[in-house]
Amino acid sequence: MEPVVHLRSAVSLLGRFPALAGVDLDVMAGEIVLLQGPNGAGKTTLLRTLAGLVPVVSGTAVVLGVDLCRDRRSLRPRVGLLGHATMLYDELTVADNVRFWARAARSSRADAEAAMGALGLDGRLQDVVVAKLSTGQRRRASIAVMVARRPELWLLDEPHAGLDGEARDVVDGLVRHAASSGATVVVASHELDRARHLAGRTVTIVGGVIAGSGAAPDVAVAAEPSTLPMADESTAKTEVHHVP
Amino acid sequence: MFRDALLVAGKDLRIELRSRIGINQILPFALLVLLLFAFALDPDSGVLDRATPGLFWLAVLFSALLAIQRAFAIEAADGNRDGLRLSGLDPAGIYLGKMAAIFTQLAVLELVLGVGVLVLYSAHVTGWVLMIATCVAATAGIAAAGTLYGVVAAGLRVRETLLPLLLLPVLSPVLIGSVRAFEAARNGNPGEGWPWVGLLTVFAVAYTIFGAFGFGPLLEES
Amino acid sequence: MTSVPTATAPSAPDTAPTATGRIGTGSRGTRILGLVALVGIAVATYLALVSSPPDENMGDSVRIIYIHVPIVVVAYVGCLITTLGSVMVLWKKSVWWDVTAAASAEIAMVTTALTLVIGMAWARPTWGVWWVWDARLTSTAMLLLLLLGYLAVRRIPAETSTRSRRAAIVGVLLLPNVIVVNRSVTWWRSLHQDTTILNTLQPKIHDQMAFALYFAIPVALVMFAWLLVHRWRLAWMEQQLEDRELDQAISDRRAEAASGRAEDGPR
Amino acid sequence: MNDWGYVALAWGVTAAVLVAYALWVILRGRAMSRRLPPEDRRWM
Repeated sequence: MEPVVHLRSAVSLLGRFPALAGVDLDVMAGEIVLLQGPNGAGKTTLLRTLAGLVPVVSGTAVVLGVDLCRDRRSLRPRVGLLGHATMLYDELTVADNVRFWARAARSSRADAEAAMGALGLDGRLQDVVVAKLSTGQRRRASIAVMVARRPELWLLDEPHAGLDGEARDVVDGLVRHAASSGATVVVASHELDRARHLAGRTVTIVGGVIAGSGAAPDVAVAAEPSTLPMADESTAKTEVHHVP
Repeated sequence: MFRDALLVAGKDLRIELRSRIGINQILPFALLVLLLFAFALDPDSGVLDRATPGLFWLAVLFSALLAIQRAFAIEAADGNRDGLRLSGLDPAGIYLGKMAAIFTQLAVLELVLGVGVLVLYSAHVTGWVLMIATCVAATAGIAAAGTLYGVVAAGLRVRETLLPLLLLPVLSPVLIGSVRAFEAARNGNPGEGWPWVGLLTVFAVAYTIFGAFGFGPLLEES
Repeated sequence: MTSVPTATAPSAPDTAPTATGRIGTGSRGTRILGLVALVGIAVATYLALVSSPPDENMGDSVRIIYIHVPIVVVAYVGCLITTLGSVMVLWKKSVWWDVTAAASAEIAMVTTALTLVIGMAWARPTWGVWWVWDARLTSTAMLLLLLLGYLAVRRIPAETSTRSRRAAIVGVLLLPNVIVVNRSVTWWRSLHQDTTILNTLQPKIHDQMAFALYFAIPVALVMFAWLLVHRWRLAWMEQQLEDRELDQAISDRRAEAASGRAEDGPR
Repeated sequence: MNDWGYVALAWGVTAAVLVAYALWVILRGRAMSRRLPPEDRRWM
């Protein structure tokens, strides 16, 4: 089967800084992959590259069958990115925001309502302007936008940050549900305990290259970075675990 | 494309209605400019009366700069530019939508300014048809060029200074054309004004077409 | 995606390349071109300032025309090349044309500014004022502003392909904007008065004067070509240096990953 | 100022600006070429 994400020596720039300095990565359909690594390792840029936001300047990059070196536009509507920014309009209400982005992605109004319901944003909260929401509520609205767009590939950058325990469980539930219904998920997280329960496989990125990959419980996560396995083709490809 | 344009225009106008930046800040600014012109040019000497069409359009042009900055400031907030790029909206649709929203705001602004000019400068008006046609064509041109250069400058640290430098020279034909057409209408020979409306229309159409193609590549750059 | 060369080939050891061979932007071709330009300029100056007679109406101030017109031609050709280069960047994603457009726009900016100064120096003795709201003068002033805007866009720091595409869209509009501005200003002024340089110059142009003028134009174009080649090579080297620094940054980052120490750099 | 004064002004300014610009290009080109190996300067 063709992988959903297929990167070979992919280089991406942030301005003139090579945030990705040659990444090799394969992710199969239905997988949930945990992306970990120190600050500045390139996690966020990798997710933004996979979303088709950051150009790949050299190497191979195919996501959902789209060659990112040729065409990034047709990929983007099929991808959901939950980043540090909420991508919400402060002046609009929660419902306005979710409906606007859902309609832009050609999802139905029912998708928008269902997404708001799933994140507890129905009722009184949906008519509140985003500027007046708390950080956690904004975060939930942002997740609702992503769910409402019904993406095939979920890219989550620190999805648990700023959420309380209950909301974290909701997010985990949504991710599992998405993966079981065929979507693919890549999660970058510092909250390794929680994320490892979720993920079937862990990929470590250091200094803009993949430094190791393995089944979630096997990787020496909190160890000294110098003990991490070196990047090479064999480790990047091995141990693909599917989540039921 | 037009579906996307409607969606974006609706969103932008809804934000303007909610935030009231246009009504609370840009409109007062335009009226302030009218007052300042009156201070600078002695109202009793007749200079103000003769200069009225030019002053009206200068006020519109300066306010348009603010409206265009504002239209892209709402996208600059919290990663919304990324949101637009990820959204799957057709870039030409986004361009037309933002242009339509700016057009609508400027049209309202011109209406209020027009009333302000009538009252404050006690101008008398003839040639309504020509004036309205001029307003529509000129505003479309300002919105079309403004949206295009607005996205060039958007997201840059130097945007506040770059946008006027890029946009105002480009809009100088619009200023000339609309002022001459207004003068022709006021002087009671609309025949002299219609060729200017033609020029304004050509400008607006050309910029709209080019903008619809050029917006996509420009939106890509962050 | 266009300009960055194969980043997978790290140019590790030659971080401080010491240039061998000759230094500078010159070559055999440019030296010949430069020589031709210098000789041409000397002859054109002699024709314009010494051998040609003063004009019946304008007197000696006609000698300003012999430098004014060639400089204007250079400015217009520069704008033309900038717009052409911008079209090619958008069409073929060509780096070569991007550098050409940039180099040519800068020369056009310099010559347009000169055009205005020379024009004013001619207007003062001829019309008695430094500036008139003549269609040509006004639209040339707008041209200078448009060029300044284009160069300002070019100076914004960005990744190479980003910058070239952004500049190209502004550059494509350069020539159409000049034409529209010129037409509208001409149309505007034609309602009021009718003084243009050509009308003042038309009556009885002396053979020797015509020759001084027509000789100076190709000379100016040769000089433009010489400047353009040198400016082009300078811009090309600046771009090469940026690419080189990028290759270096990529191999640095790889080395950082290999040694397992990831510092908190920009994300 | 007579006509020749304006002629001198026009020619003088033009010559000065063009020489200054050409010098800037040449000198910057020389400085830049020291930092690049010859294979990036194929006109040599």
